[in-house]
Amino acid sequence: MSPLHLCLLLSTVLFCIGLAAVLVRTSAILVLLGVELMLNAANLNFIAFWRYGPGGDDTGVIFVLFSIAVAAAEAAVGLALVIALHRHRRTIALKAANQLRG
Amino acid sequence: MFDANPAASPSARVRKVEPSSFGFQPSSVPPPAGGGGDLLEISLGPHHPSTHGVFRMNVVLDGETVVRLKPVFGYLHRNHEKLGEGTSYLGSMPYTDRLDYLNSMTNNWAYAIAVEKLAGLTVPERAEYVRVILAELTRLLNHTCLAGFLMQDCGCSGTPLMYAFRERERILDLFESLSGSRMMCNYQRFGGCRVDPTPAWLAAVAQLVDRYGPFLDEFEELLTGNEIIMARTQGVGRLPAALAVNAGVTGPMLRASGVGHDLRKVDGYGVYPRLNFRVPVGDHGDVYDRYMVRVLEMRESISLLRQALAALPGGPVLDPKAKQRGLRPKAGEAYGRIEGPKGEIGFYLVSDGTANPYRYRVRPPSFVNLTVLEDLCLGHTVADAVIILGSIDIVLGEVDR
Amino acid sequence: MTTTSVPSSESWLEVAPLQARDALLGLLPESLHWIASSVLAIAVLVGAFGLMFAYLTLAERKLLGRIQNRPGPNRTGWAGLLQPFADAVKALTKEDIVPRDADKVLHALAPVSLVALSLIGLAVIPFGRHLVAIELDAAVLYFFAAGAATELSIFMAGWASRNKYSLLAAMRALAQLISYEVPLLLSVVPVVLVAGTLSTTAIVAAQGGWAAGFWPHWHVLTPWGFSAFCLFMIAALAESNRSPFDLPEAESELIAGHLTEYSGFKYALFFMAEYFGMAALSAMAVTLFLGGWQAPLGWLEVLPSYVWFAAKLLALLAGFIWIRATFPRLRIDQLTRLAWKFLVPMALLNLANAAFWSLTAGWSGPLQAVRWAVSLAAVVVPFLLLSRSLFSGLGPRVYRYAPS
Amino acid sequence: MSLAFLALALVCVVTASAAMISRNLIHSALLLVLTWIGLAGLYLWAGADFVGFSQAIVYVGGVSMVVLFAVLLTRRQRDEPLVLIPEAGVGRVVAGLAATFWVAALLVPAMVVAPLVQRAGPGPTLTVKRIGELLAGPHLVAVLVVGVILTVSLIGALYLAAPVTAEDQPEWDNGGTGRDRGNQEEPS
Repeated sequence: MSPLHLCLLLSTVLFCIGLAAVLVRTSAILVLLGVELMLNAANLNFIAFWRYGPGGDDTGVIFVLFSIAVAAAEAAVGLALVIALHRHRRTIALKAANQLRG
Repeated sequence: MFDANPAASPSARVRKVEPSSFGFQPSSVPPPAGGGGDLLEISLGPHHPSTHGVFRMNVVLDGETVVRLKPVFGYLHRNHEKLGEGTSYLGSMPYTDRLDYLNSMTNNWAYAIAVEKLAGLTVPERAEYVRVILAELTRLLNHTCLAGFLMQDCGCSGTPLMYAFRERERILDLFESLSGSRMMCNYQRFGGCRVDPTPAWLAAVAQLVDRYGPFLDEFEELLTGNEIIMARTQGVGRLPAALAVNAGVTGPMLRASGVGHDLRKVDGYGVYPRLNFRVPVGDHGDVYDRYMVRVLEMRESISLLRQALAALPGGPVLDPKAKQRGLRPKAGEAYGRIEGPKGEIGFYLVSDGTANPYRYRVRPPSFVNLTVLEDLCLGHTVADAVIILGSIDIVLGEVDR
Repeated sequence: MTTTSVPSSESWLEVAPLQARDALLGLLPESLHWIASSVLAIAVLVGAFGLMFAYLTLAERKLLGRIQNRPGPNRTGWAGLLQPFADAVKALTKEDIVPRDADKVLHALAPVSLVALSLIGLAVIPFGRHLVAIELDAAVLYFFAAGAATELSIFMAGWASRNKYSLLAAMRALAQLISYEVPLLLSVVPVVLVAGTLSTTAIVAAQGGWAAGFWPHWHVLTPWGFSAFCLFMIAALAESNRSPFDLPEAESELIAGHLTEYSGFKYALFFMAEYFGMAALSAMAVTLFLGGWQAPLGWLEVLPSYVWFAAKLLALLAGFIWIRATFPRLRIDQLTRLAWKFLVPMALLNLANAAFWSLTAGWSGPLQAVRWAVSLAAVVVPFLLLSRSLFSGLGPRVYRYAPS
Repeated sequence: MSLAFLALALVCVVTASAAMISRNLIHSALLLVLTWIGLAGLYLWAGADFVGFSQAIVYVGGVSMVVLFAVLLTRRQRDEPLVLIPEAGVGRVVAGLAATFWVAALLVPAMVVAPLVQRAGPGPTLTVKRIGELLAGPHLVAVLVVGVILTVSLIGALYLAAPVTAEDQPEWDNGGTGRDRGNQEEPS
């Protein structure tokens, strides 16, 4: 297998691990972490195509930089949500977040 | 058969005290309404580095904020008051050294005053002046140490403490050369003092007094204007005047809260009415005020020492007629108190005409001042609790007795 | 180390380390040179900084002692010079206590990872004209990426100990890192902006030469550079958990915070990491602001460049120790307030200031004076305003005396 | 294709799976930090130094801290021995794993057999200067937009996490100095 295929395979595996966490786990924080992992897997694809792709363009790297910045913001907002959830429901189990009313 | 009520049966009346909690169970404390159960209970002490001895604070924290605080003490309890009832009047004098072991001279004096009142003894003029000199030296010693310890609690890595201890050693050297012991002086006697200070000793005191002002200037230059110290201490641990008075707080702590109560002025014991000094008073009652009031008191003490040294008359230091051993005062009671460095230190004695007091009781300023600890700490962070405790100025020998 | 050819025009002291390296490498076959060169660089760095750590502990105790009117350690060896080794033997032979309920893996991992992470930043510091372990295009970024995980180790130590004091320390360490990483990085950005590069060697090279023959082009000697240097050093104090920001290990509040449950060699490792971190951040400050290995005056270049670097580094470390001896500790809310309400705005304004400075690089003559005045005002005015708001309500007080 | 890649990939996969399986949230977060470090290593291996270091700074230095902080702030009892996650129900586990397996069954074969145009030879080099030029040139608008998004999201996070309502106010914070003691008369 070529390195590009290996990279893509790795990112697929990471993506699936993240997806499984999002679907299976009950803790809001872990679900957020799973989402982060899926984002990371996508970033890895960008880098892999930048490295092994036909070439000539550096947009992939720039995109990853943006993605990292946005992921950081997403983590901040997501965890703020988790803390708000905990404050109102005394738990971070996602089951508790089933009402719109605070 | 006699007790229908099982709760009153002997086995139920002997309640088992859990030594670990001393009846205090923070986990049973209902959590604050909005904060939820996120409380952390920690035990500061008894061998915590900043409890100034074997003192323990059970603190319940919400984040870093103190929500409950329970002082636990008694680790140093030595049965002082009961021992006083089994000992002759003179025999208790060395025990009083061990109360507030920083200030044995003032403890001695307060006890001597109580016995002198009980037995109706008079004190020679020279002894009164010597007592003032020693009491003011003790005040310098105590306040200097306190400032050092307080700054150590604020997180200074030892520098102010070492400066303070350098000066403390000079005063302790003076005490040692006069009484033979650095800290446990056992110097006062009923009706005067044990040894007459020599001119050389008095000259050494004058020298120390002359260099104490510059030392204080240096110390204040290092600390008083420091922004971090101000940020750490201003507005922290406010003690309202009303609470201070109601709780019986005395000494610099009371004066920092704005009440100008000083026994040296109120009672006018010794020769203080003849000396000229002022009583500094704080307006905010916070840790900074307590620190500054003590610094200003030290400056007044320097002036008092100068006046006392200048006015020191000749003559004996001990009433030769005063009986020391086998003193049997007439039946009666007496309460002798002075303004110690930490506050009102008093001794209450009841005599039944025998060689031992019938009742011997100490009014310890450290202990009484400590009772407001929780009120001062609530709502502040755990770091503040440590410096609030430091600013109260306790000595566990006196708290536990 | 990069195998650049040794220039012949320099003094033998300047090139002595390179020649020693080449002589050592000559003993090995050509195919092993790249790995031997790396190993040699690592060995030299660890050896030099290990020895520096040993004597820094002694220097700190001696200096603290002098400031506090006491001699400091003076019993082991001549004037206490063997004290660090006695301490090492003591730490090694002490029992290693792990609490029963501790998270054993994290408890053991924390000190090791802390030491490793605080060391790897040193790889990109140019210690001399030719002495840099790795030449990286993004060296500054690498340095902060390496340092980013140190407080994570402190968190691990505090949390794994399963001790309430340690847990509080772990929380404090996190809050401190989140607050101070921002001004630390922001205070570096102006340098990157003006120098136009992230490479440490290029940043040092940009600070070479003298204006008017005596005023070095060091960044610290410009208004924005001085401001950035001060901000960097304050944030560095906080990052390395040194007084007055030693909140995670506040010994008068949390006993020793995250170190409470550590003993013996693991404790020594924490100690080591503190000094390594302090040295790494100081070395970065020297590189970014104090001209790196550049000599302050032209005729002083007779001394080799690494001597100048060491001198500046030691001066900064002495400053760290002096500050520790003088200042009390901040409270956690004051710590974060200082970061967010003072350091971050100052750093952001300073960034604009640096942009102005680099845009006006062409001004000369009287315009140069205007440039200096504007830049200076852009530092002083916000400083006065922000520090005033920071200390609002605080200040010296006047005391009254009770009427008698 | 090198040993370094395999080692890093192994680190990433093992730590990521362990993180997602672990019942201890702190362990999860710390293991995921290792995954992030491994990914940063992969970026370095691919020659994207700048991205690798950015990944390390942002994830290891920033996101991990926020995650740990959130974990510590959302424990039920501050001195709880472990930060445990409640077990998910069997139905949820089965359904989740089945869905994941389905996605994996779609993706993995596609990734393996996809005919991809590849560049032979050494990878591209990208200097920091070039990245700077790209960000300040063609992607300037995107940089500005991301800046606005970051600011807005941080303000939003602050708003969400800050206690604003009265019921969030802790009980002790009533502006007073604690309990009263006796009658609060002014001393004469």
